[in-house]
Amino acid sequence: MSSSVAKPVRMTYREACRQAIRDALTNDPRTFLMGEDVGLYGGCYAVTKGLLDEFGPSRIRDTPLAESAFVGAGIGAAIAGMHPIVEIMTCNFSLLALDQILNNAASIAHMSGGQFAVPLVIRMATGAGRQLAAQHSHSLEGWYAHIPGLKVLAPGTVEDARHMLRSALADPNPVLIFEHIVLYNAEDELDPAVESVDIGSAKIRRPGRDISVLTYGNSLPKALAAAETLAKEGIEAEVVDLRVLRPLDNATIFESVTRTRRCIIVDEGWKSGSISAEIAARLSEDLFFELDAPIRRICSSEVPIPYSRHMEEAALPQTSAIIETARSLVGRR
Amino acid sequence: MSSSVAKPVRMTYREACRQAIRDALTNDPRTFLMGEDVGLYGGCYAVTKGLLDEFGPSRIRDTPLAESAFVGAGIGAAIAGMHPIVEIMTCNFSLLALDQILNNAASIAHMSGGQFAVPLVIRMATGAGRQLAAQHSHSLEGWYAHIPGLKVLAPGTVEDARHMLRSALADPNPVLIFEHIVLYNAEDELDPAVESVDIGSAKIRRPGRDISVLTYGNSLPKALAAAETLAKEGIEAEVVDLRVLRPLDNATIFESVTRTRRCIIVDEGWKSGSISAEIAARLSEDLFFELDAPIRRICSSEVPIPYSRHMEEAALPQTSAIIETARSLVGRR
Amino acid sequence: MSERPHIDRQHGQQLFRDMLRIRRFEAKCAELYQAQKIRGFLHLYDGEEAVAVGVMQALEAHDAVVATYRDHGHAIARGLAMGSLMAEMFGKVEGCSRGRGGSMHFFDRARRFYGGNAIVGGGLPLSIGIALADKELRPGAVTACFFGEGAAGEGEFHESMNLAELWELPVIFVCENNLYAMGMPLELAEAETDIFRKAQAYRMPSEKVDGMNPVAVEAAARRAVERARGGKGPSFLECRTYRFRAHSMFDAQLYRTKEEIALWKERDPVPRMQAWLEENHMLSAEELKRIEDQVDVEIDAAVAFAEAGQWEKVEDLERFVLMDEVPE
Amino acid sequence: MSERPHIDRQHGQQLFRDMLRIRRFEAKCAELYQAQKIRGFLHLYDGEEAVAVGVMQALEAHDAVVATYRDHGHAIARGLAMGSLMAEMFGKVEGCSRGRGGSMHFFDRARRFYGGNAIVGGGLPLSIGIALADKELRPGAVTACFFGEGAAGEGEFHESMNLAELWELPVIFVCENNLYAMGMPLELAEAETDIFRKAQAYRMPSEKVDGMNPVAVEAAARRAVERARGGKGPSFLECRTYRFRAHSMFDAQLYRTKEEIALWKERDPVPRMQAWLEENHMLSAEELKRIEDQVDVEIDAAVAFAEAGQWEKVEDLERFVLMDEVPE
Ligand SMILES: Cc1ncc(C[n+]2csc(CCOP(=O)(O)OP(=O)(O)O)c2C)c(N)n1
Ligand SMILES: Cc1ncc(C[n+]2csc(CCOP(=O)(O)OP(=O)(O)O)c2C)c(N)n1
Ligand SMILES: [Mg+2]
Ligand SMILES: [Mg+2]
Repeated sequence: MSSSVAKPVRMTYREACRQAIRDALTNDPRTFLMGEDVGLYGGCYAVTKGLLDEFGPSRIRDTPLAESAFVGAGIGAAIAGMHPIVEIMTCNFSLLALDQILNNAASIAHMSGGQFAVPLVIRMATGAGRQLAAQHSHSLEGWYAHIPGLKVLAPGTVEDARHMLRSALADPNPVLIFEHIVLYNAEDELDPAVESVDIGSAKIRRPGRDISVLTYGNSLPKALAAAETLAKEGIEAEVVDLRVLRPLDNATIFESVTRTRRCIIVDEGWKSGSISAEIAARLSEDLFFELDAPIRRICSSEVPIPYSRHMEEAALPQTSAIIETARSLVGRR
Repeated sequence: MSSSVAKPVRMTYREACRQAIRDALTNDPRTFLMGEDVGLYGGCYAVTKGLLDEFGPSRIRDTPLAESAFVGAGIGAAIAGMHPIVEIMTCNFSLLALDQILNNAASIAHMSGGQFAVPLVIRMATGAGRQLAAQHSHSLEGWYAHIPGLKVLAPGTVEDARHMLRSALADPNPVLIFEHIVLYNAEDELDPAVESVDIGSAKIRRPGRDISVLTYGNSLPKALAAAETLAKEGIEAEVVDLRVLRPLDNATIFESVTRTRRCIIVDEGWKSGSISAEIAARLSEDLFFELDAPIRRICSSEVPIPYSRHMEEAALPQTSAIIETARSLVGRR
Repeated sequence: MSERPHIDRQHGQQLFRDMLRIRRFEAKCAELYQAQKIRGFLHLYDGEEAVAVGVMQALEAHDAVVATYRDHGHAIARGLAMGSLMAEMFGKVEGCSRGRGGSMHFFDRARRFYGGNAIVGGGLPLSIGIALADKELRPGAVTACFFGEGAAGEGEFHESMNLAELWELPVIFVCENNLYAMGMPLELAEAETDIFRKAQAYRMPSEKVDGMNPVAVEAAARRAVERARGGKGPSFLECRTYRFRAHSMFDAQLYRTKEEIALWKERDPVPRMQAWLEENHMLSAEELKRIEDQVDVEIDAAVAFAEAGQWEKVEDLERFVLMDEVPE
Repeated sequence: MSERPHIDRQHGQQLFRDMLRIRRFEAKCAELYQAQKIRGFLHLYDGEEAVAVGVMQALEAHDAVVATYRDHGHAIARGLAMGSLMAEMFGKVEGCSRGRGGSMHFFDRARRFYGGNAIVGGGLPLSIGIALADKELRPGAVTACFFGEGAAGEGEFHESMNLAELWELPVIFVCENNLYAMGMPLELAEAETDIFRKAQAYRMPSEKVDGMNPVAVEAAARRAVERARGGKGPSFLECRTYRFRAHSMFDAQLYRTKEEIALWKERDPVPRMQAWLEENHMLSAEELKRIEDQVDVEIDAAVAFAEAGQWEKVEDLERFVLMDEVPE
């Protein structure tokens, strides 16, 4: 697989997800993909198009609408020796499978005294921004990050979309991967030298000295755009991509904020009880004497996301809010 | 109902819950109670004993095991004009109904543009402490407090157990009430002059000047016990009973912490992404310049709660931890 | 199954007109989607009109309806104003849900139209509760609960069927079996592909209905509604039908053949009903013209209404997250 | 239904012995619960022994078992060491789940015993997945999934039944229909009280079995296992049985009469099996005595083992929340 003079490849986040799945199926006979419309339909967001033809129906298993049972089946298959990938079409439907995720996937290893591991990956689409209204616009990744026994990933780059799956499958624990619906069309160049990524650390996507912007998923491009604008005003924002929402990478987060002494957390989840609350709490516990300004959180409004475009936009974190908040925090210096 | 020379009555939290339900059924023909084993069995924790005989099977409706459908039925009945009380035996089983709670109960009012309200109360038992192991020891109230469109109550006193239900039923919104399994046997005197309680505010259960201990539910008696011990050492801890986890009563919380300038949050939920994280985040955002010491959270260990007594105790917040943490924070003065 | 209601000229024309209203309304929706006036998910009911129109004939004003994300047909047949539907899809505050719901979430309190639910199976428990409430508050009222055959896979389907029969609730379950759930063919999704047989596991009366024929659907719905009104409990109708268009606007339809679609198009309820009325001398050329013109006028007016509508004020974003009171 | 296996002396005694082991083990548990050696929820299997013992006869070492919170009978019949079960309930680290699970969560990797699940219905999806894995990894292996009739109310029951039949998985579903789910009588819980008929909604072979007779259960289980091993897919057994004791240790049993309990006690599988063996000269007085003594010794040893066990180190609290590797 490795290369001598490999050139960078441009691809979409969608294509990166597909290639990651294809690799996984090719490399491990114990891996199969199971979910609604992953086969014949080609995936609700066209991620799995072509895979049924390539791997056949026992490796690309279309399921009926039965989230609880097929997620539970993924758990059962994992404890019995397989390394399944279960796709829940979108996280909006994952609530139907939550009992299985919490009471079985996240609990069996500990509750059995370590006799069984659950090497299962659950992929789901997440997020708002396509006017899909209240029942189809949830951002639940931060909420899932409350549950011990799970790992929770949020790829915000094409590279992570391409490589996180492999690390997730190699992990002996249940790993949830949240792919943002708005990112599927995002394109980027992939460095062919990178053949894997870790699923333990946050990454600084843009270094800066004045303020740390901690974020993930589809808020990452917004934060990067804000940083561009701020740079023109002389404010150097450091953009940290959390990547892994459970367990949080305290080291990288704390190091960044200790340096910049100011922090904004941007998160598409509802504010109260969000992952941004957890980060703010950790900072206030452990970096109390390092902070020069109050922490600010930019989250979704605490409303069921409305359909109409202007209302949906108003409900979600936007670049402009990041810029304004950064200005006001740094101005206070 | 009001009285001339009424005497204080002593009763258990369990009895208070029962009387509250009986009152509700007596006062409003649109109210009925529905859930597993609420009738013939008399309630899993004996809360509803006797009510079937008193009100009959259409007001005390035993349901099959079908959490999603009977919670959804409660929602449907509420939008169609009833004021139901749905009992989910324990919050451990509520995950099976979470889609209905989030995507219907919490969303329909907003999503329909205000055409429908969901005046529904969902009661559930919560918490650990009786060696019921991983799948029967969840504390999910703080997690539910993430969801816009819900109100979330956690009665920590016999008085609140007695009176919160009435206010919850009078509210036009879906209200979740979490009753702690360890509190059911708690006894207290009820002031007969109190005929109702609000469901909007936190309450100072013990005033103090040195440190605020914010808590709720079964951690409240632990915090009060800690405050007793601390008082003997000259540390006056103020114990604030949050009571309402959504929406949080910022005013009371902020006022207390502004006065004491130190704060511990005690919460039986898992720490990461808990309600205590949200409170810490708010304090770090809004009371940044008022705090003299870092915020401390005392939560459950992030593990599926084990069965054995010593391990369960080790996993839960204990009085001793509150005492030690308070000492260390105040010592820093 | 054979006792069909006598269809007179007026009623026959009404069935035809309502189906045509839905058909043309949705053709316009598709057009407006291309023009990006409508956004989000748009699920068209094209081909399935006979089901909604047939069932609604059996309902009265005090009855209730629970629908899915594919709810245009139900809403129109139930009498929701087309303008308010179109405005909803434009995202305007004059929409039937203030522009907050879009195509998938039509609501109308006045017509007891309880949504447009976009979680497959999510409406069934609601219908149980509405029927429970009606038993107390509106004796005789019936709830019609619509869902696709895909919903039969979900556990909520099963839980709700059991509760309905156990508690003898006035619900009619209308399964719109269009043979696919998105791209999932029924044979790959259900071990028992005769969905109506599932009702037997709850001892619930059920029947299989020609969902391409509004008269057959109406007849079955009337039987079911009569049972429900008479306190005899729920019924289950499996209406075999077909959607002519893609599942939503994002669907390459890799899972079915053009031939299959063509075969079902021969049973298209709109031209068939027209032909049947014409053959039986119940629809003259002038009448047809008049109906078509009326429908076009109604649709044009709906679009104009939607165009003229306002955007909800952004300051109202949090309004109705919590209600101040229960609406009367 | 009539083709019962020939029961020889040895096999007959084994059935009896295993039932007696469960019966007496649990009597001891009840005693130890009063003495507060065992805590938490304790659900006894008293009366239902014939089901677990009968089914386990049909399983081989490479087969898998999924049980509920009422799992003592399954664990013992499956061959888990009594000492490890008792230690588990004492909360000792020598317990089959390190003392972390207690009575409701017995696990044993070596015997493919996948728990002790305390969420009603929660084990059924697991059994689907285990069977899926076995099709790949252990051809011919079968999963026996146990649950009460209360689980038939849950949506997961329905979803799992459909998947099992649809994918022709080697599962045998064993419904322990003891007529009550906690205090909920079957007639108030299910519109169709013949649970085995629900299997028909998935075209799954099913039968009703006398759950008070281990020979009948074994025969039915052998038929089901044979089908599953032969690649013919799942089967469903509704075993009619009865629990003689309270649901758990907190239960005033207001929902049933003493007379009903007495009536069922006449069918108690343990004395009946004993009587049958004696009548057929397959169990001498000495043999009976020896079996009883062996059982008592085994139980005493189990209690001693549990008493002698250690408490898990508190520092290990977070161990296994996340695993470092998949155990071999
Ligand atoms: C619980 C849930 N899972 C998945 C989806 C995604 N989804 C939307 S429609 C649909 C197909 C539903 O098919 P069916 O019930 O037959 O209705 P139809 O669209 O054919 O009218 C799916 C899978 C959803 N909305 N809800
Ligand atoms: C999802 C869920 N709901 C409720 C409970 C509480 N509960 C524990 S056992 C039980 C009764 C189950 O009855 P059944 O399935 O017939 O099994 P049995 O106890 O009779 O063996 C209930 C309601 C639970 N454990 N899980
Ligand atoms: Mg369909
Ligand atoms: Mg039972």
